[in-house]
Amino acid sequence: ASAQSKFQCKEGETYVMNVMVSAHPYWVPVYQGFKQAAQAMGCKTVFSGTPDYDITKQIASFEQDLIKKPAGVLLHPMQADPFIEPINAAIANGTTVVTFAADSPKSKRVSYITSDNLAEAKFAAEEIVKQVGDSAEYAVLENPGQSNHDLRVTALIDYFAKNYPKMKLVGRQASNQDATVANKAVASMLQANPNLKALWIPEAGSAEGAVAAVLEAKAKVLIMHADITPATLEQIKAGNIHMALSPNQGMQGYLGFVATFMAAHPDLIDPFNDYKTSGFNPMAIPFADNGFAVITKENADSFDLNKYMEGRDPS
Amino acid sequence: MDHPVILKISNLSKSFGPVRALRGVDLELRRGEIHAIAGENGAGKSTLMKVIDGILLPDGGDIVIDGKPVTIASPTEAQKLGIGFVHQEIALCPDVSVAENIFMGVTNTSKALLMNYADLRKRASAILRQLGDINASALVRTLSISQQQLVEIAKALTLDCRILIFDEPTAALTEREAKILFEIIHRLASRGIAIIYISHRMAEIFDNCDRVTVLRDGRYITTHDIRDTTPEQVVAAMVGRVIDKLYPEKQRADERSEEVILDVSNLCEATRFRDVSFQLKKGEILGLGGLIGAGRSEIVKGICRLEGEVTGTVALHGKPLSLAHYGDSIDAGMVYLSEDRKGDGLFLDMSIASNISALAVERVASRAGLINAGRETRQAQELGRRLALKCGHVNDAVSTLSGGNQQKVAIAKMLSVAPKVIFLDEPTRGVDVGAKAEIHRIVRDLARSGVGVIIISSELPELIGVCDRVLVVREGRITGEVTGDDMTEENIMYLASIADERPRAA
Amino acid sequence: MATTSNPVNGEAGSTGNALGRLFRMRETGLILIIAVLFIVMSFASPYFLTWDNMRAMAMAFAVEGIVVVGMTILLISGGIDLSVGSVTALAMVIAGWLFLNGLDPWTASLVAIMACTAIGAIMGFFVTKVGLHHFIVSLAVMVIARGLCLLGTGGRPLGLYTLPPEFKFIGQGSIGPIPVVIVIFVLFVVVFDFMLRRTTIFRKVFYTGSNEKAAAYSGIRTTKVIFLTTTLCAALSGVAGIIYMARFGSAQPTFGVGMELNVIAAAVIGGASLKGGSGTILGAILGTILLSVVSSSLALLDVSIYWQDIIRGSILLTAVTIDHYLNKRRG
Amino acid sequence: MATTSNPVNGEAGSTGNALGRLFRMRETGLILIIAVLFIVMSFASPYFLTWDNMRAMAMAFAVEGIVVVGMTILLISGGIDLSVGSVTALAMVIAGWLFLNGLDPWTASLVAIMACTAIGAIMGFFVTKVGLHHFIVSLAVMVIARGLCLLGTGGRPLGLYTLPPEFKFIGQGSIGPIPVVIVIFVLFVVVFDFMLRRTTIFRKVFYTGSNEKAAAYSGIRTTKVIFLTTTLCAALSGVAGIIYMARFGSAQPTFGVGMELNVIAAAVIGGASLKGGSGTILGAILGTILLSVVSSSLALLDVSIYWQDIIRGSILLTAVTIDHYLNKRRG
Ligand SMILES: Nc1ncnc2c1ncn2[C@@H]1O[C@H](COP(=O)(O)OP(=O)(O)OP(=O)(O)O)[C@@H](O)[C@H]1O
Ligand SMILES: Nc1ncnc2c1ncn2[C@@H]1O[C@H](COP(=O)(O)OP(=O)(O)OP(=O)(O)O)[C@@H](O)[C@H]1O
Ligand SMILES: [Mg+2]
Ligand SMILES: [Mg+2]
Repeated sequence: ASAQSKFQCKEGETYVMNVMVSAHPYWVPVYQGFKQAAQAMGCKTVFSGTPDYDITKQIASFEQDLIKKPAGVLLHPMQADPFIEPINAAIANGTTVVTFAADSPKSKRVSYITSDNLAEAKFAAEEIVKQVGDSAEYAVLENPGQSNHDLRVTALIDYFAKNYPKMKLVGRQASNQDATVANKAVASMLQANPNLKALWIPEAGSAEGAVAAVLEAKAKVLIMHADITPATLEQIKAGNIHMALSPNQGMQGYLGFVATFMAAHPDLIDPFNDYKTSGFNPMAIPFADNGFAVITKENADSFDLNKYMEGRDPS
Repeated sequence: MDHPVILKISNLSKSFGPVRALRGVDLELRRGEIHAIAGENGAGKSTLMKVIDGILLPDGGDIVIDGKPVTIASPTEAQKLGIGFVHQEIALCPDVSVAENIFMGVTNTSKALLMNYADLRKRASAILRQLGDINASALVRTLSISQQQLVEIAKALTLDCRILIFDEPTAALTEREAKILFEIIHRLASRGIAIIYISHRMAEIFDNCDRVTVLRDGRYITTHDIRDTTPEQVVAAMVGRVIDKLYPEKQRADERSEEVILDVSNLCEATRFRDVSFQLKKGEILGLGGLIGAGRSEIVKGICRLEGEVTGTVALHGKPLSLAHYGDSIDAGMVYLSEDRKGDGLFLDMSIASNISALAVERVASRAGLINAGRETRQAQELGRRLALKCGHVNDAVSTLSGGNQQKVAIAKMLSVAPKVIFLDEPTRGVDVGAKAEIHRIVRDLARSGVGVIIISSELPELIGVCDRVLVVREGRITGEVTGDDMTEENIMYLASIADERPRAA
Repeated sequence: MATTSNPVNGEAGSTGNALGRLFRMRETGLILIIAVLFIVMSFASPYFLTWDNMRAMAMAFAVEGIVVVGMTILLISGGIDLSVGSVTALAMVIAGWLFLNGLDPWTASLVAIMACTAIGAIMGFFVTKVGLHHFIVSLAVMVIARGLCLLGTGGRPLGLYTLPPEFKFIGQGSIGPIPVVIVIFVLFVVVFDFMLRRTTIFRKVFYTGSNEKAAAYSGIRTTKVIFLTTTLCAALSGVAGIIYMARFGSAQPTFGVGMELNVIAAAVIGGASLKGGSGTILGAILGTILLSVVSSSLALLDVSIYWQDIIRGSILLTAVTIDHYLNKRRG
Repeated sequence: MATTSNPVNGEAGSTGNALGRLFRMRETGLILIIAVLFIVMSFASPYFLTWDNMRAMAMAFAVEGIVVVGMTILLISGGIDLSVGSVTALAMVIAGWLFLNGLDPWTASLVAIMACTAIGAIMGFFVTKVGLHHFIVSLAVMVIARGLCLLGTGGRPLGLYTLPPEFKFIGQGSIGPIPVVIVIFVLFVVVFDFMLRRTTIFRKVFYTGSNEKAAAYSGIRTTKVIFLTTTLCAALSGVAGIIYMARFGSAQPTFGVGMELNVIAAAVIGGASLKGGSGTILGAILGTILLSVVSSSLALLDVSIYWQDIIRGSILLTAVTIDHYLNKRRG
């Protein structure tokens, strides 16, 4: 064993990635990154979670993962506080937990990997000003209750209020990631605000409906959104959507795996601190930013998820 | 000798929108009497009873019980006042056992926290034993309509009441059950309970009741001691004219034909009947008699493929039929009038007109399949007139009609298709004397015009009065046949109930 | 002398003039409520009564309206279908997948609609032959169809930007000033409303839903009727899916989640009974319009999203209460 | 004659012995199906029949089970409630908000449950006094309650980490090896199952649901019964919300979206009729267990998520079909 790298799994050492709404395409490239890192290190992976938007079910699936005693779990906790006890129990029983894209800060999870929603919002705000000037009307869609989406929206509004006070927020509608709802909401917004210049949408599903509404109304509105789907990608190529900001999902998964592996192998480090007496995990990374990509007409071809997944195993 | 008055109603009125169901009705009920209420369909009898039971609130008038004026706002209050009610329309909970149905009212007012099922079943069985053969644990859903009627009666008998209302309780019963019921009623009356008895069967009224009150068009007409009046007088008071002939003339000898319309042979069904064979001749009206549950309805439904897996042959006008479904039977010209008009005869929430056309909507439609509303309305009006249907407008819902008028709608539906053979299962259930005579006349006309008519009736006088020949069914088999002067109640009852199946000596 | 009460007469109904008849119609209450809403809104927002806004509002309910047609007919026959959202999505996914794999979009759409029809037939089979309840069968199918959507796409929306313009025309084109989607919608509504009111076949749907046993005792093959209405509803969901696909230029496996409640609500507001036997297409469409106009208006007025649901629910409750009183007779 | 008596409705055919009675019970089919599922699963996964897995599975349905109890009673009385998910969330939000504003958690919870009860009473009012249908009233309330949740929290979950341990004990503690949540759940089930089978008050619920008119003729105040079952269902949703809050240590405004379908499905699988008049708590809970065990099993077996829905739906359909044949008589 001495010849082998210590960054290797033992026979059967398994890592789980647990998410909610598990069929959502967002997880697909994340899990690819997770798997790529795992394969490089000879580890087994499992994709788990619940297909539903239901915290009870996610906790049940998380607890069922633990029964199989995996080395670690990379977890996207649907809500922060409900996961405190389950995460702490997991760690007490020898399964380490790292969170990604959503956190449970009061739990003992070892690390948290995410993209910086504030940075995304700031970038989007600057880009909007660059395109439509600093005294235009803009509107947002949102999904109340989903923290990362909330953050992307509120941060942008706050940023404008502080730095570009002449930017005027004229519409704020909930679309709940539903293309039809977004379509209806934007259609009405456009009627009420003929001078609307820009639209910021915190995810891609709503953007699909929004762009259809803008085209149907033959309006000239700058659309920016976060995340990416094949449909919005094509709208970017066609110039109907100006730009999308997509978290580096691959890095999120890759980094997530590495952080989980490290957290499961704290013996690999002997740092200069009090971990031995205080008992915390010396491999902890309080916060790691996986960065985001800016998708425009020019680079759109590299963001086709269907093309990317050709020949890859989704599970 | 007159007993004290227990209930006195004066000048009572009640309207349903434009329909004035009761207009100034008076009624006086004495302790221990059996008081009949007579009146045509839609005269307001059931409405009056519903007012007494607190189901409907009157628009005006006074109700006095034991000398004290009262307002009865709900069935619960009626119960508290000692009023029990056997409804014309069977109202039972199908998903609940017979025993629980019987004691529903008792359970409702009971102070006990827990149900005592064993006790309920025991007490229910005791009551049911008087009435007939019904399992107290069975779900009501599994009972036949006549059994359900008995459960309704049993239900009223459990109440500790001083006034007991029977709204056409015998409409779904055979003579035998009716006789048992009357024994019970007399017993109750002798204990001082006042009984209100509604029926369209004059014989019952005159055999059992003490007084009779007649209503017509929501108005009070008269009250008589039974001893001082005759059925003819009562009927005349009801309809405002004299009905001379209750039954139409029977088939004359010269009308007899050997032409067979319907030939049924060796019809069998797994559990309900076997070896049923008979012929229906042109021009005759054939009756099927028997006790409750004998299987008459089943046989007839089997013939036109409404229920069950039947074997055997059915030939219409000499041509054997191969029917897969009741729809085929209708197409072939055989139609069945159900004994359960509410359950499987009518679409209560739909209009009278669309009920009448339901058997063959195509008849009121263009060749392209488009319904012609005018034709549908006209058809309903014509048939309604023929049957003396009393209704507001043929586009009103059937649920707004009185019981007897609903029955007329069901019959109109049968007539709408101009059938070749018509099976009438309890055709005049709940129909008033005048309309009944009218229906009998129509049936006879149908037979004369070559339509095959088979009537099932639990009312023996009707069977005898209308039919030319009666087949008696017992336990799923035809046990005998009576014609001509042999058609007596005694003979039919004998065939319907004898233990052994010796053929009757002619 | 025999009877002083109204004789049987049919003339009374047809004596009234057209206006009188309108007032007796079940749908009048809803029309009034929607009219009031329109008047209020046109004072509240200068943009409300513009052609563009009307068009946008109509576009918002047109495609779902086709599903509402199918659901209303199914409800009248006594059934219900929770799977409409999933089946709509499945139609998109099947057609999209076939198109991306080289089939021409028209054939692909036809196959997709046929597949949805087959799903409806399977549901019909379980309801009529096996004897299960519509609710539970369509719930299972809702889950299965959603699973098929995920399986067919790997959970990822299919981008169908390359759909030919003739095909996109269905969802995005206009005939004169009127969007094709709305033309199709109106066509479906008019045809089915007429058929439901006038044809013998659809009359049997009412009989079956009103009293299944009595319908059987009238020689109607009720199981066949229910089988057909179940199938029709799924087929119309399929049609809606194809139109959505043409409109959005993509196939979304998660499309239409929760659509069933909206669609059923529209039909019920419009007078359809969950017990079967009553309902009209016109009423159901008015229900759809009511729900949609309320949502659009809240968005147009930019009401805070935290208040929108509260206001929307309250208006819904108020509207059905008022409508109920206007139709008091039908208790 | 005609003794196909079914002891569903309390009136247990106590003539037979205990075993015979078990075989005639409505629930036997479901028990058998669940047993088969357990056997298959314990071969398929070594982890299935472990204490930890049983505990995790039970925790997944226990609290929802309390809502199922309320829904079943409401269904028996002939009603339905689509708002249970929103009302559950609202209970969390109200109690959480009051707690964060200084009220002690017990009082806060009581107020929240009372608020939910009041919402139930309002629904009951609209149904019994105004005469609207349960479906549409509860749909409107579902939307309004969700709106109130958003308004009360600004759309963000309330962190209630500071809830005192005695309170959290309800949701997170154990009595011996058994979680308190499960103890509470079993208590509710046993008590309500007994009451529904045996008490005179709850028998009136069956009578009302089976034939409202017949019940009214027997002097039962059916509107009162329906009012009470409507209120009870909302109150139990409130109780569930409080337990969830104690369990999760947070109040989530978006909690319970779509819960209604799950809950109704469980009751229907367990034999409750959407037409009213029949159903048992035991059956409904078995329905919940069935749905939950299937979901949990798929997760445990690491079945591909793209297949999970398909398998889940198919098992559901198969299970109800088998159960139906085992109970053939009830058509
Ligand atoms: N709910 C109702 N709505 C409208 N009209 C009604 C309603 N109930 C009864 N009526 C009308 O009131 C009148 C009296 O009806 P009722 O049922 O009292 O007659 P009845 O004397 O009992 O007749 P039958 O012998 O046929 O039972 C009829 O014209 C009937 O159509
Ligand atoms: N739905 C059913 N399920 C089980 N048994 C039934 C059902 N319907 C009828 N039966 C039984 O079939 C037998 C014959 O029924 P039915 O009552 O129709 O006979 P009938 O001769 O027409 O008598 P009735 O005078 O009651 O019409 C009875 O034993 C009855 O209990
Ligand atoms: Mg009457
Ligand atoms: Mg019979």
